[in-house]
Amino acid sequence: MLAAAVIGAALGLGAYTFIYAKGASYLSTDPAVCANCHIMGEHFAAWQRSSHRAVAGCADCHMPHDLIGKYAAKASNGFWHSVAFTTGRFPDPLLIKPHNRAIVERACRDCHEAVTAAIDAGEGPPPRVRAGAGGTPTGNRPQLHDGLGATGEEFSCTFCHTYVGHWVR
Amino acid sequence: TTVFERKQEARNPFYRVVELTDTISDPEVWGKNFPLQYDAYLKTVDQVYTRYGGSEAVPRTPTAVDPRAVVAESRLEEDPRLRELWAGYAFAQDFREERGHAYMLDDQVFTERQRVAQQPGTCLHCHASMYVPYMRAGGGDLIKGFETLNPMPYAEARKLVSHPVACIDCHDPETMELRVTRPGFLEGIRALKASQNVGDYDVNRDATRQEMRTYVCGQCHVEYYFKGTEKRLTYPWERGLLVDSIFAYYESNGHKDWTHARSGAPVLKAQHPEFEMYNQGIHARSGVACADCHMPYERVGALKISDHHVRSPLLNISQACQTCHKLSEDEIRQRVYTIQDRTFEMRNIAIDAVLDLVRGLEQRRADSAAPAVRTAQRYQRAAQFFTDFVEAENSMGFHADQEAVRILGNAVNYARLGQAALRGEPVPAEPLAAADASAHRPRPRGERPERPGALGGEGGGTR
Amino acid sequence: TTVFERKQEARNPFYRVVELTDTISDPEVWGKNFPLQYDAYLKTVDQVYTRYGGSEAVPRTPTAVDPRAVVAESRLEEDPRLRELWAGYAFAQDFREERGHAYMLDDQVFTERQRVAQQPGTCLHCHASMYVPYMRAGGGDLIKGFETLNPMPYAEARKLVSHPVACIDCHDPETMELRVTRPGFLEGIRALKASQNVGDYDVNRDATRQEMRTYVCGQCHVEYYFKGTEKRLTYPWERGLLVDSIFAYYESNGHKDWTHARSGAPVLKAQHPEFEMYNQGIHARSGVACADCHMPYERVGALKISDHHVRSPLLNISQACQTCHKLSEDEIRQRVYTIQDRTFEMRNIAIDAVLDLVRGLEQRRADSAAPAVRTAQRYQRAAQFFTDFVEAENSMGFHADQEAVRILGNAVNYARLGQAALRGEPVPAEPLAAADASAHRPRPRGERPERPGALGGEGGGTR
Ligand code: HEC
Ligand code: HEC
Ligand code: HEC
Ligand code: HEC
Ligand code: HEC
Ligand code: HEC
Ligand code: HEC
Ligand code: HEC
Ligand code: HEC
Ligand code: HEC
Ligand code: HEC
Ligand code: HEC
Ligand code: HEC
Ligand code: HEC
Ligand SMILES: [Ca+2]
Ligand SMILES: [Ca+2]
Repeated sequence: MLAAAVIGAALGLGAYTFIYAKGASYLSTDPAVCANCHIMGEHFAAWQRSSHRAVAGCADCHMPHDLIGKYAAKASNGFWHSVAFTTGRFPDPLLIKPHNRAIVERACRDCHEAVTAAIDAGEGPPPRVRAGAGGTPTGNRPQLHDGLGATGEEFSCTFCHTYVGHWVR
Repeated sequence: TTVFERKQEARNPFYRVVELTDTISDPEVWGKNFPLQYDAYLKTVDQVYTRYGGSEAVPRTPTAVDPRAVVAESRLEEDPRLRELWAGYAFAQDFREERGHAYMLDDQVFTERQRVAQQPGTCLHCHASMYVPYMRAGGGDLIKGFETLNPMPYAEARKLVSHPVACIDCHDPETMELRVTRPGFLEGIRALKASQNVGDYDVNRDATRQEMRTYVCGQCHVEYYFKGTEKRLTYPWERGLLVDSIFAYYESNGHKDWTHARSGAPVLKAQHPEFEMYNQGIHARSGVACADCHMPYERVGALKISDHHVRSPLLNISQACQTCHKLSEDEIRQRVYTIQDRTFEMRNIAIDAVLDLVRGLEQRRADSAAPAVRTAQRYQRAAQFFTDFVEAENSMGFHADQEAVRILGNAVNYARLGQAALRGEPVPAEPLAAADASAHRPRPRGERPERPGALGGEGGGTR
Repeated sequence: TTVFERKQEARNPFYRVVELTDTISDPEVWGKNFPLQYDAYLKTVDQVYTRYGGSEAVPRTPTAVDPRAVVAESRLEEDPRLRELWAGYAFAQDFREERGHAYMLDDQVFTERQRVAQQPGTCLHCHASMYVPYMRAGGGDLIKGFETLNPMPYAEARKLVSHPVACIDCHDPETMELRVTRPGFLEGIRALKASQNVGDYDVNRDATRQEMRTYVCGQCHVEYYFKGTEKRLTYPWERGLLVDSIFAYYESNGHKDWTHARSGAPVLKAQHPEFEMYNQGIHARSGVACADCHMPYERVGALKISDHHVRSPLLNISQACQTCHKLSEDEIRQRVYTIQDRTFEMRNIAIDAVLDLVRGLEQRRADSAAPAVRTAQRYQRAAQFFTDFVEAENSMGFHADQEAVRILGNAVNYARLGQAALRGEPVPAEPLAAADASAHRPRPRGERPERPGALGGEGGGTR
C-alpha cells in the first residue's frame, strides 16, 4: 500500500517533469534537447567536439536502432531520468547503466559492422564465463563486460573507443 | 562464432582459398586465406630500435657454425657487468637484445649458449612452431609429445621443427579463434588458478576472449625452469606471479640454475617475465591485453585487422596507444621514457650492489662453510634473482613501473643485508623474511577499521 | 524542489549580501555571500581515517598548556623508529598525523615541538590566515610584512593572527579569482622558473587558471627551511623540484636542520613535499590539479561548485575520481592501496637501512674525525633526507608512485654505501655521484640515434 503510494507519487512527479522538462524530447533525436537537462550539458559540449558530432547524435548511440526498442528505451530512460532529475537523486558524475551501455555497443556495430567484420563476431553466443577473476586482466573492470552479456557481444567497442561520443575527462 | 560465420552478418572479408587443417604448420599456406595478417607477420624481420627496445641490426660475417649475416646487439658488450653477474653461466658467454619473431629459431640455434652448454629439446617449446611436431611425436597427444621432446638433445629435437612461431600456434584452423597450444602455459596457469582456489582450470575452455589476447603471449614470455631429469618445462607459478612468490617457490624446492663462479652461491637467472610483470601493472588491471599494444588493430582498406607485425609499440604509437590516450606521439613516448629511465637508474644501482656483495663473498671463498658466508650467499641468491627479474623483463619497467622499482629496491636491500651478514652482523636467516623483519614494525595502518563515522573535533574554523 | 526552481537556480549562482574587501579575514563574513562554500569549509573539522590518510580523532584530557580535547594519532607511537631517526630534533618529541585545515592554527600552537624548541614567527606563514596580518605589518607591503613577522618570537607573532587559512588567502575578494598570497611560494616558484630560463615570473600574472588550482595549495604543501638569522622562509627550488635537485641545493649551501644526536651527522628533515612529489607524477603530467581531487566539483542543486571540504579523496571517490575514471569506487580504492602498500613496504625497509647506518656511526663516535666516518655521515645525510622525503610526503606514494619508490631505493643504496665507507671501502666522496659512479657504466642506451630506417635481416619467417 505504502509502496503503491510511493510509486503513484513517482508517477505523478515523473509525468509532470516528463512534460515540463521537455522529457518528451527523449522522443526526438535532436541532441540539443538532451542538453535540455543542464546535467547533460557537459556531454553535449563534449559531443560537439567529438569525432561523431557530424555523423551521430545522442540518440544514434543511446537509442536502439529498431523502432519498438527505440521508443521503449526512450520512454523508460526519459521517464526515469525525469524522476531522477526532479528528485535530484542520481549519481554525480553520471555512470552509464549496463543496459544502456549494451544499447550503445549495439549502435556502434550497426554503423561499423563492415569495418569490424574481421575482428568482431557481432551477435553470437554469450561471452565465455570467466573462471576465477582474481588478478586476471578483465577481472578488474567489471563494467567492461556489464551489459555485453545482454547482447552477446564478445567484447566492448567502448573499452578502446571511450572517446568517440564525448570525452568528459 | 567463427570468422566465417561472420559472413552472414557482413561481407566476409576473407576468401577461403585453401582448406586449413590441424596439421598445417606452414604460415604461407594460412596466408593464402589471410594475406593481410601474413604480410604483417613477415615484417617481424625488420630491426628498428627505440631507447630501450626494438633491436639494432648488427652485421657480421657468417661462419660455418653461425651463418647469420645480421644479429642483434650484444647486451654483454653494452654492459660488461653482466658477465660478472652471471659468471659461470652460459649467459655470460652470449646474451643479445631480442628481436622479431622471424628470428626466434635461428637465434636459438646459433647462440653461443648452445656451444658452451648441452641444451635439451625443451628449449624449442618457445622458439618454433611446436603444435604439429608435439602432436606428431605424441601420436595425437600434445602433452605426450611435449614429454617426448623435452629430454631429447637439442640438435635431435631441432630436426623435428621447421618454423618460428606460426599461425597454428595461436589459432584454431577452423574457427580462427585464439587458442593456447603450449603445455608449459596450460600447466602453469592451471597451477596459478589452483593457488587462487579455481580448480581444474582449462584455459582454452575458461578464458575470456580478452584474456586470450594476453594468454597466447604468456605461452612464452614468462619466467621458467627445467624440472628434474625429464627436463620438463615448468612455470614457477604455484604460489603466484609476484617475484616474491616465485622466489619463495624456488626456495621451497631448492632449485638453482647454476653455481656462481666467483661467490660459490647457488643462484638463479630470471628470464623474460613479461607476463608476470605485466600482471602487476595498471594496464593488466585495466583489462588491456598484450595484443592491444603489440598487435593493435589497424585499418587496412575498408577493414580493421590485428597488426601481426608484433613489435615495440613505440614504433607504432598511433595505433598502439592513441586510441586510448589522446596525447601526441611525442608526449606518449616521453611518458614511456620517463618510466624507463627511472627503472634503468635503479637497475644500474642494483647490479652494482649485487656485484659488491659478490666481491665480498669472493674474498671469503676459503671459509665458504662459515654460517655467516652461507647466509650471505642466500642473500646474493635473493638480490641476484630480484635484480634479474627486472633486467630480464623486456619493457624496462613499463609493464609495471612502480613494481619494477620496488623489486630493485628490495634487491639493493638484500645486497646490503648480505654484506652485513658477511660482517657477522645479525640478519634474518631467510632473505624473504627481511622485508617483514624490521626491528620496530609499525602497527600496520591497514589494520585500522575502514572509515568509521565522521567525528567533529573542537575545530577552530572561525576562532 | 521542482525543475522550475532548478532552472532559476542555474541562472544566478550567488547573492551578494555583503561587500567584501581586501581587509576581511573572517571567513564567516565571506560565507554570507558564499554559504555553500563556507559550510563545506567548516566541515574540515571532521576526522575520518583511511588506510594511510585522513586522521584518527584521539580524545585527550585538556591541560593548561594544551586545551585540545581531541588530537590526531601520534605517528611516533605508531612507529617508534621515527624517534631514533630524528634523534635530537623536535620531531622526535611530537609528530602527529595531519588533519583538517580547521585545526592548523591550534595544532601548531600546542604541539610539544613548540616547547622543546624556540620557534620563529615564520611558522605562521602556513598555519593561519596571513594575508591581512602581513599587509598590516608591512604597511600595505606583503613582503615587508613577511620579513617583519619571520624573526619575531612565535608567541608574539601569534597574537597578530586570528584564523586558520581563510577565503582571503586563496581568493581575490572582488573577483573571487584564485590568487597566491604567500611570499614563500611567490619567491620559490620564481626561483624555479628562473632555473627553467623563465625570467621575472609573477605567478598571479602568469599562471593559468588550472595551474592556480594547484599553486594555491603549493603555498604550503611544500618542503622548506628558514634561511639565515632573519629566519626567511625559503623553498629550496633553485635547481628544480626533484629530491636530487633539492638535496644538491642543500649540499651547496651546507644547510643542516640539526645534528643527529646518535651519529653526530649534520642532517636534514624533509617536510610535506606534496607539491614537489605531485609534480613528478602522472596526474601533474596530465594537467590534473590538487583541487581536482581534493576539492572536486560537486553538484549542489543545479550548481556545480568546488567542494571546500578539503580532505582525502578516498573519502569522496565518486566526485574526486569517477569523473575521469569510470570504475567502481572499490576498484579505485584498491588501486590506491596497491600503490600505497608498495610504497609503505619500501618506506619501512629504508628506515631500517638508515638506522643500521646510524648505529654503525654511533659505535664510531670516538673517531668521528676519521675521513671514513665523515664520508659515512654524508651518506647518512643523503639516505635520511631521501627516506624522509617520502615518509613526510602525505600521499604514501600516490602522488608519484614510481618516483616515490625510486627515491626510497636510492635511500637504501646510500645507507649501504655509508656502511661500506665505515668499513673503509672506497665509495664516491659525493653521495649524489653514487648513482652515476657505477664501476661499469653501460653505454647509455638513450644516446643511440632514435629510430633509424627499418633494415630487413635474413629472416627465417617461412623457412
Ligand atoms: C558515438 C557514440 C555516442 C554519441 C553520439 C553520444 N554518446 Fe553518450 N555515451 C557513449 C558511450 C560509449 C558512453 C559510455 C562511456 C563509458 O563510460 O565508457 C556514453 C555515456 C553517456 C552518458 C553516461 C555518463 C558517462 O559519461 O559515461 C551520458 C549522460 C551520455 N552518454 C549522454 C550523451 C548525450 C547527451 C549525447 C549527445 C549530446 C551523447 N551521449 C552522444 C557514446 C555516445
Ligand atoms: C529530463 C532531463 C533529461 C533529459 C532531457 C535527458 N537526460 Fe539523460 N539523464 C538525466 C538524469 C537525471 C540522469 C541520471 C539518471 C541516473 O543515473 O539515475 C541521466 C542519465 C543519463 C545516462 C547515464 C545513466 C543511464 O541511465 O545509463 C545516459 C546514457 C543519458 N542520460 C543519455 C541521455 C540522452 C541520450 C538524452 C537525449 C535523448 C538524455 N539523456 C536526455 C536527465 C535527462
Ligand atoms: C549513426 C552511425 C554511427 C554510430 C552509431 C557510431 N558511429 Fe562511429 N562513425 C560513424 C561515421 C559515419 C564515422 C566517420 C566515417 C568513418 O571514419 O568511418 C565514424 C567514425 C568512427 C571512428 C573513427 C574516428 C575516431 O573517432 O577515431 C571510430 C573509432 C568510430 N566511429 C567508433 C565508433 C564506436 C566505438 C561507436 C559506438 C560507441 C560508434 N562509432 C558509433 C558512424 C557511426
Ligand atoms: C582493443 C581495442 C579496440 C577495440 C575493442 C575496438 N577497437 Fe576499433 N580501433 C582500435 C584501433 C587501435 C584502431 C585503429 C586506429 C587507427 O588506425 O589509427 C581502431 C579503428 C576503428 C575504426 C576505424 C577508424 C578509421 O580509421 O576510420 C572503427 C570504425 C572502429 N575501430 C570501430 C570499432 C567498433 C565498432 C568496435 C567494436 C565492435 C571496435 N572498434 C573495437 C581499437 C579497438
Ligand atoms: C599498455 C601497453 C602494453 C601492454 C598491455 C603490454 N606491453 Fe609489452 N611493451 C609495451 C611498451 C611501451 C614496451 C617498451 C617498448 C620499447 O622500449 O621500445 C613494451 C616492451 C615489450 C617487450 C620488449 C619489446 C622490444 O621491442 O624489445 C616485450 C617482449 C613485450 N613488451 C611483451 C609483452 C607481453 C608478453 C605482454 C602481455 C603479457 C605485454 N608486452 C603487454 C607496451 C605494452
Ligand atoms: C612461441 C613462443 C612465443 C610466442 C607465442 C610469442 N612470442 Fe614474442 N618472442 C618470442 C621469442 C623467442 C622472441 C625473441 C626472438 C629473437 O630474439 O630471435 C620474441 C620476441 C618478441 C618481441 C620483441 C620484438 C623486438 O623487436 O625486440 C615482442 C615485442 C614480442 N615477442 C611480443 C609478443 C606478443 C605480444 C605475443 C603474443 C601476441 C608474443 N610475443 C608471442 C617467443 C614468443
Ligand atoms: C618459456 C619460453 C622459452 C624457453 C623455454 C626458452 N626461451 Fe629463449 N626466449 C624466449 C623469449 C620470450 C625470448 C625473447 C625475450 C628475451 O630475449 O628476453 C627468448 C629469447 C632467446 C634468445 C635471443 C636473446 C638472447 O638471449 O640472446 C636466445 C638466443 C634464446 N632465447 C635461446 C634459448 C635457449 C638456448 C633456450 C633453452 C635453454 C631457450 N631460449 C628457452 C622464450 C623462451
Ligand atoms: C603470437 C600469436 C599469433 C600468431 C603467431 C598469429 N596470430 Fe593471428 N591473431 C592473434 C591475436 C592476438 C589476434 C586477435 C584475436 C582477437 O582479437 O580475438 C589474431 C587475430 C587474427 C585474425 C582475425 C582478424 C584479425 O586480424 O583480428 C586472423 C584472420 C589471423 N589472426 C590470422 C593469422 C595468420 C594468417 C597468422 C599466421 C601468418 C597468424 N594469425 C598468426 C595472434 C596471433
Ligand atoms: C585499451 C586501452 C589502452 C591502451 C591501448 C593503452 N593504454 Fe595506457 N592506460 C590505459 C588505462 C585504462 C590506464 C590506467 C589509468 C586510467 O584509468 O586512465 C592507462 C595508464 C597509462 C599510463 C599511466 C600509468 C603509469 O604507469 O604511469 C601510461 C604512461 C600509459 N597508460 C601509457 C600507454 C602507452 C605508452 C600505450 C601504448 C604502448 C598505452 N598506454 C596503451 C589504457 C590503455
Ligand atoms: C589525482 C588525484 C590527486 C591529485 C592531483 C593530488 N592529490 Fe593529494 N592525495 C590524493 C590521494 C588519493 C591521496 C591519499 C589519501 C589517503 O591516503 O587517504 C592524497 C593525499 C594527500 C594528502 C594527505 C591527505 C590525508 O588525508 O592525510 C595531502 C596533504 C595532499 N594529498 C595534498 C595534495 C596537494 C597539495 C596536491 C597538489 C600539489 C595534491 N594533493 C594533488 C590524490 C590527489
Ligand atoms: C611551508 C609551510 C609550512 C611551514 C613554514 C610550517 N608548516 Fe607546519 N604544516 C604544514 C603543512 C602543509 C602541514 C600538513 C602536512 C603534514 O603534517 O605533513 C603541517 C603540519 C603541521 C603540524 C601537524 C602535524 C604534525 O607535524 O604534528 C604541526 C604541529 C606543525 N605543522 C607545526 C609547525 C611548526 C611548529 C612550524 C614552524 C617551525 C611549522 N609547522 C611551519 C606547512 C608548514
Ligand atoms: C586553500 C584554498 C582555498 C580556500 C581557503 C578557499 N577556497 Fe574557494 N576555491 C578554491 C579553489 C581551488 C577553487 C576553484 C577555483 C577554480 O576552479 O578556478 C575555489 C572556488 C571558489 C568559488 C567559485 C565557485 C566554486 O565553488 O568553484 C567560490 C565562490 C569560493 N571558492 C568561495 C570561498 C569561500 C567563501 C571561502 C572561505 C569560506 C573559500 N572559498 C576558501 C580554493 C580555496
Ligand atoms: C595556509 C597554508 C595551507 C594552504 C594554502 C593549504 N593547506 Fe592543506 N594543510 C595545511 C596544514 C597546516 C595542514 C595540517 C593541519 C593540521 O594538521 O592541523 C593541512 C592539511 C591538509 C590536508 C590533510 C587533511 C587530513 O584530513 O589529513 C589536505 C588533504 C590538504 N591540506 C590539502 C590541501 C589542498 C588541496 C590545498 C589547496 C586547495 C591546501 N591544502 C591548501 C596548510 C595549508
Ligand atoms: C581530471 C582527470 C583525473 C582525475 C580527477 C583523476 N585522475 Fe587518475 N588519471 C588521470 C589521467 C589522465 C591518468 C594517466 C593515464 C591516462 O592517460 O589515462 C590517470 C592515471 C591514474 C592511475 C594510473 C597511474 C598509476 O600511477 O598507476 C591511477 C591509479 C589513478 N589515476 C587514480 C586516480 C584516483 C584515485 C583519483 C582520485 C583521487 C584520480 N585518479 C583522479 C586523470 C584523472
Ligand atoms: Ca628487443
Ligand atoms: Ca592526514
